[in-house]
Amino acid sequence: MSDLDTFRAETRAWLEANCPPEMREPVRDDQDVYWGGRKATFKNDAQKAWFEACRDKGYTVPAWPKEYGGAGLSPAEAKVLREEMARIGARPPLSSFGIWMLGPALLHFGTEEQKKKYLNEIARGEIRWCQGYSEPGSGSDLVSLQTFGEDKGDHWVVNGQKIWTSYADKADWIFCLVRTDKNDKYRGITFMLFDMETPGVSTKPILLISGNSPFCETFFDDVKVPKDQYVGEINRGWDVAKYLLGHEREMISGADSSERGAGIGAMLKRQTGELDPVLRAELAMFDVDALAFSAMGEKFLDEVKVGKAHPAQPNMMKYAGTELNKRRHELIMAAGGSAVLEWESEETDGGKPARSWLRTKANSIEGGTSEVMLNVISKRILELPGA
Amino acid sequence: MSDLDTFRAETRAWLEANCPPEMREPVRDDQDVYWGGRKATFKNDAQKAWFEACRDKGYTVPAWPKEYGGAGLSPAEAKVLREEMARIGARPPLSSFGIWMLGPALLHFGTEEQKKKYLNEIARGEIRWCQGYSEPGSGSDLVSLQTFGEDKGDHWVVNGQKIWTSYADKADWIFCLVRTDKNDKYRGITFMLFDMETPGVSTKPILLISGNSPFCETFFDDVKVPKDQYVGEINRGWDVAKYLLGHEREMISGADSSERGAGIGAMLKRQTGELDPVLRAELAMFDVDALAFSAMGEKFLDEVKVGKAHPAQPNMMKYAGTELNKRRHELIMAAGGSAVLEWESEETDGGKPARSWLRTKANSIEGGTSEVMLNVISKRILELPGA
Amino acid sequence: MPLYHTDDQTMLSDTVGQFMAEEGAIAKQLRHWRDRDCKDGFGHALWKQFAEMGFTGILVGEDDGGLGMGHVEAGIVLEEIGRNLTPSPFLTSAVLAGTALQHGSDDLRGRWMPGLVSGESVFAVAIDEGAKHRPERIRTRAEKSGNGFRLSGRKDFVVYGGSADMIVVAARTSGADDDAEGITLFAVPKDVAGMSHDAVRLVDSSMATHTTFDNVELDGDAVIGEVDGGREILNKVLMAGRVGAAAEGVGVARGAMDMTVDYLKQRKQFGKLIGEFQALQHRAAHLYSEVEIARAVTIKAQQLLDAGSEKADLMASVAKAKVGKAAGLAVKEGVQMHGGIGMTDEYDIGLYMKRDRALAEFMGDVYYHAGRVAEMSGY
Amino acid sequence: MPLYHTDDQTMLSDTVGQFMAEEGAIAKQLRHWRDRDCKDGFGHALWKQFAEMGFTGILVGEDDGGLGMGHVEAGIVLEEIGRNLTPSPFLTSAVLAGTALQHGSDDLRGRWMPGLVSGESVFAVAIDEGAKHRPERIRTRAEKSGNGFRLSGRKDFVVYGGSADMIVVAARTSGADDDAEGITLFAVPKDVAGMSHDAVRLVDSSMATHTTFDNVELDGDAVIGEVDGGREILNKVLMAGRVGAAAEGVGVARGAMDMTVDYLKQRKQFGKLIGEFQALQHRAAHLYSEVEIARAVTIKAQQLLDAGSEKADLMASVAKAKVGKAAGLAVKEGVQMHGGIGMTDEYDIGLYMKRDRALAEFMGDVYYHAGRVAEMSGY
Repeated sequence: MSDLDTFRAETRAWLEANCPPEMREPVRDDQDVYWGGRKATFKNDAQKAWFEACRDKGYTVPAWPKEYGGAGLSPAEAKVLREEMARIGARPPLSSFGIWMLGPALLHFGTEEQKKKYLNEIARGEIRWCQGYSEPGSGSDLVSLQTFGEDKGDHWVVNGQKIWTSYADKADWIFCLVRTDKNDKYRGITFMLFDMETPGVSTKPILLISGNSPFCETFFDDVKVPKDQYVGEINRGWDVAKYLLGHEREMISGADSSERGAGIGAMLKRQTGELDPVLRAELAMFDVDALAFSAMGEKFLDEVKVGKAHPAQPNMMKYAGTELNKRRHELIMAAGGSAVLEWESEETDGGKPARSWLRTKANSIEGGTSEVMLNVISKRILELPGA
Repeated sequence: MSDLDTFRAETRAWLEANCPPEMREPVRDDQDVYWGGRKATFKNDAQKAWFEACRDKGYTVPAWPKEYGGAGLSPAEAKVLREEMARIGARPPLSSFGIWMLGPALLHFGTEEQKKKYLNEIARGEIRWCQGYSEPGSGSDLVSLQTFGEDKGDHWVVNGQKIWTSYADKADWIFCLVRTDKNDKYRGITFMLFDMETPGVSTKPILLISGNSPFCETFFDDVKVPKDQYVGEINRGWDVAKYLLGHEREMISGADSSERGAGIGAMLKRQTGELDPVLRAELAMFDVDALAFSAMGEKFLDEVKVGKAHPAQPNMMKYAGTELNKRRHELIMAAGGSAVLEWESEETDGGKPARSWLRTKANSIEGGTSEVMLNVISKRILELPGA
Repeated sequence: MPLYHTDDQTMLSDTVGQFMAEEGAIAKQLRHWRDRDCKDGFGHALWKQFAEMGFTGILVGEDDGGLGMGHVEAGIVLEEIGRNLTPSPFLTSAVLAGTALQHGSDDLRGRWMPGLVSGESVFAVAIDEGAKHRPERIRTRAEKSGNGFRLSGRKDFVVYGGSADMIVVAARTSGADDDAEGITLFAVPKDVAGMSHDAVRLVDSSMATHTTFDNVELDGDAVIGEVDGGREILNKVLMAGRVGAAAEGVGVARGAMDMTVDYLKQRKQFGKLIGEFQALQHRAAHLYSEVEIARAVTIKAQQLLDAGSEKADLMASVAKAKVGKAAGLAVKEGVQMHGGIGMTDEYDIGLYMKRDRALAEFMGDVYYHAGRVAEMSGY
Repeated sequence: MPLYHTDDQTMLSDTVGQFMAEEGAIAKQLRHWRDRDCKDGFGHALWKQFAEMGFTGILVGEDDGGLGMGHVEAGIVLEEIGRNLTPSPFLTSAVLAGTALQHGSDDLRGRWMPGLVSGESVFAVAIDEGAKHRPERIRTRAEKSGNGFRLSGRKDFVVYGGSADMIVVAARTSGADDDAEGITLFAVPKDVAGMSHDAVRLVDSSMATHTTFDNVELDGDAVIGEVDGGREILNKVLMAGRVGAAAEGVGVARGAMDMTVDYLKQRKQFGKLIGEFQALQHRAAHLYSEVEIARAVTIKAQQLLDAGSEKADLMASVAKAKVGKAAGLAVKEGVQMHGGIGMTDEYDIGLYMKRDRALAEFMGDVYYHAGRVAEMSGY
């Protein structure tokens, strides 16, 4: 038996012993997953037990080194763990932007001290993080951000406003892009970290056209940030941000390409009975695109695994996937007719189809607009000249 | 009886007496219409008789003043004549770029002497003109033209190359944009007129992807042009060109919007029997666009008549009409299947459907590309900033 | 008739435009009633103002106290309603039910028209059964009962049904579900026993009902036109509704487009106004072209309808389908070009998207009407 | 299996790519034979070179002298054929007829496979009847006659039928026109009495025939597989043909796209490279995305076919349809972005448009396959 086989057997036994049956049910909403943080509560005992077992084993962040709260698994072992968890339908023991975003940035850019402190806090679910990138005046043009940190010797005084800070109202700390040099657009941004309880920080949730959302506006009014709370170098925060953006797009583009790649004609026929013949044709044309995209998703992930994918390919995946998903929901609305127009009725579970449809409109905006994706494809893949 | 009623009655009688029955048959190809010029021959006696009757009456260019070879009709009278000719299906007695393009330019910019000479020659079908605008290096960016006329005191020496000069191989004279000042892009072009038999002028027909075409490449090799053969002012030929381009787009956009606005689903069903259900749906979606565009064409012409149309609206008509026409022919090819792929067979009349399909691809290029049309709409109608 | 507005129509358009921009503005009407969770989904006071302006009776004959104008004029009102997203029962009452009532007896018109003209009454129409518009199939049945009828069945997507003083109901008085003939239209007052509403708020904040008729007893004089002869009237109601919804859709499209083009001239990114980016310019120009075409065919359909042309039916479907495409494009491009801010409830562009969705569905969507165009064309 | 080429496949792709760019280049093959009005529409010498390179027998089993590779490898050859617009009977002979012959008896394979592998023989398939691909309906009939059959009917769009030494003909040996069963495939040699060709040149300069069978007498050993059992083989032939045509289409799309992107980097207008215009950049980037997706699903379909998966049929239709869309877009954008020069016969981009048109039609177009996807999905 190879080491990996042994590992698989052990993992299977460990999961059997430690993953409660309730934690093997599909995730239906946000609360079904533990997000950690100072204010966190467990939805039930099973969630607590599952989280604590994983935390103690280092399985909240299995591939991180042990000294930072992980299990130090090799890529092959991590894959086995993922497979075994998928096999029994185990829920993630802990979700957070700390795991997906700040963690990778710290692992790449952080000092030893930072890694020890922050990564352990993330891994143990003690601190919940949010991300402060976008500002009202800087959407696609992220680097034009205006939130300013004035240098006061041993600390900065930060003033400005962030937008689209997901769960800012629930987070303990923020990682945040702050301008620290007004004379250099790219080399004048610092990647700061600070406590959301610092005086001067306030948040306000954003109501979307689809209804309530995790997004907030976040305001900084003379917020004092100690001079040692940054990642990378001072004025070089853009390097960290770029690294994370690439990471994020790869995740977004890979994540649900399989869901996006499913045909919908058959489902809609079942749901709605008869299909109008012209709509049927539209669905058929959509399904061709959707099934083809699912193959693309598979190919992309296969290529990423072995480093064959063009580094800018995630932009293409994000563009095509999000545009497809918007079209999918347009067709779902068309097939559903007046029934799915309902906004607050029980029959539609509080307007779920309509709210999902509207929510998809953000797909091609958040995480880089379709226009930015097309710019990147034309520049980095097709190598077209000019801006 | 009003004057106009009298005029209608007289016109009807005159047409009855002078338009031979053969000249009331639909025009099937280029040769069915007389194009005039030094090398012209008549296809048959009826064509000759009809042309000469109209020429003598001033009806080759009915709205031009009598002293320039026209009949001096008022707009209302000209409309009556058009209506009466349409009623009996009378062919145009004479076609030429002189009538459509140079004529309007001369009427607007020409000297009295030029009008007398050139307009009469055009009206009488004595001189056939061609147009020298585009060059290989200046397509959409017409004003970047390089053909240069060197000032030699009493004449220019012209060198350069034109492309897309329709019927250059059959024309007697050319009206031509020539750079006469290399230091001023817009105010360094002169609208010249010269004889195609001048030494140094040569032409070469262009083979298109759809087959033979009226287009030529035209070369100027030390062509001497007398210093008095220009329209407007020296170095101000761009004003004349712009005037004519507007005129041309209005013509193109208005001309066959009714043909372009016809549905094709019913015709293709008759021609091909069964329709594939998905193709049927595509045809239905096309017919919606086509029938809607026919209303737009009607509205546009109605508005042009009373000066209500936005001056840049012809660009929108050209854009929408040509894109629609390309789609029309894609669908005709799809419905026709392998039968219409035939390129030289008798069954397809020498590949007519395929050649027409390919020919439509030029619709959105010639007379201003779709891209240029969209630029103009965004700038002049939507008033969007920048280039 | 030339395909542009006459001087009188242009004047009407200016008047309506100014009125609607002031009184029917988004903040004053749509957001106001929405944020108060108004169960009507519109303001009765505005409906009264519509009456004062003469809008309510715009299609009503002069003998019945209306202005006796045509669908071009009604379309002018609807385009401004669309542009301002003004919630009102104009389309259901003045256009749809009003068209049906025109075919009613003197008594019936005498009973209902004054309320419509004065803005006292609100009407609805109950045609759809099921989630998609398929008026070829009518299952709701009205059986003869004494001098009158007994009505049973269920209707869906009855817009403003819960607020209506009277609902025009298309029911089957003979024949099978899919028969063309055997349809009768009834003017059903709100207080009849056996009629019940399940009211729902729709995505655009308008209100609609699922309305159930459980042995509803109706007098014979509730019949609009002839018994079993309702299909022809229904077709006229449908044409009026389709052309009307198209006109409102044109307004939605133009409103969304104008707002978006304005935004392109204000928003800066990468040191430029985003309207300077050629990719957005071309998309905006294409959108302009689509909206212009949709507007042209809508006016064409209005004129044909007013002229009683037999081409009106075809062109009504072309207009509804084309507007469905163009307005759909306008709101999608609108939200996308606004970027993140366009996703927030605070900005109006999302409201255009919501209204477009409901309007696209009302009286048949683009697929339904494209299919009709094919059928009417013989393929 | 990962959805990218293995090292061996990448090597093959390099070899084929280099060979085709040299020997199969547009000037050397397509234009050469076209301008000479060649009645074959391709060069026999190149076909021999294909044999020397092993391409002709790429799908032929090793027992029959071939390489015994799969559809991924055949697709690699086809993609390079598409990219270079190389006219050859590879698709009809090696892929379509070759797939049919794999199901033939030892005798039949012994008779035809050596010629295919050596490049001595050219094959065609006769499936379509009428202008559109509808293989569900087969009207051509083969009646039992002595020990053999008597074949009568007409086939259309028989690509390279006039040059073929043998044509695989799908005929009905029992049942009604639309029956799934009752089909038999025959290997019909070129010299049989009663077979006549009406040869036509197609838009892409390839040759095809309308082929008429007038009481053609065939031996029993012309049957491929079982009598009445041809539908299953035909389906395999169709799958191979669809996936093969998709692969060639991917090559056409990539060839047209590369040529166009190059042009965007060279052509100047308004003082800029036209590739600097954002509207064109975005369209090019969108095109790239479509072509990448089309290529991915084509490789997926090839792998499923090689694995004998029951999903291969669905994915073959998805691939053919998706490639139809993407390649259609590539050639349209290609011609438009080239501007006037793209309309001239002198430039190659128009040749891509012509080839795409013929290929889109071959083995079913995007509409046919989208419809199949719907049917196979159960709607």
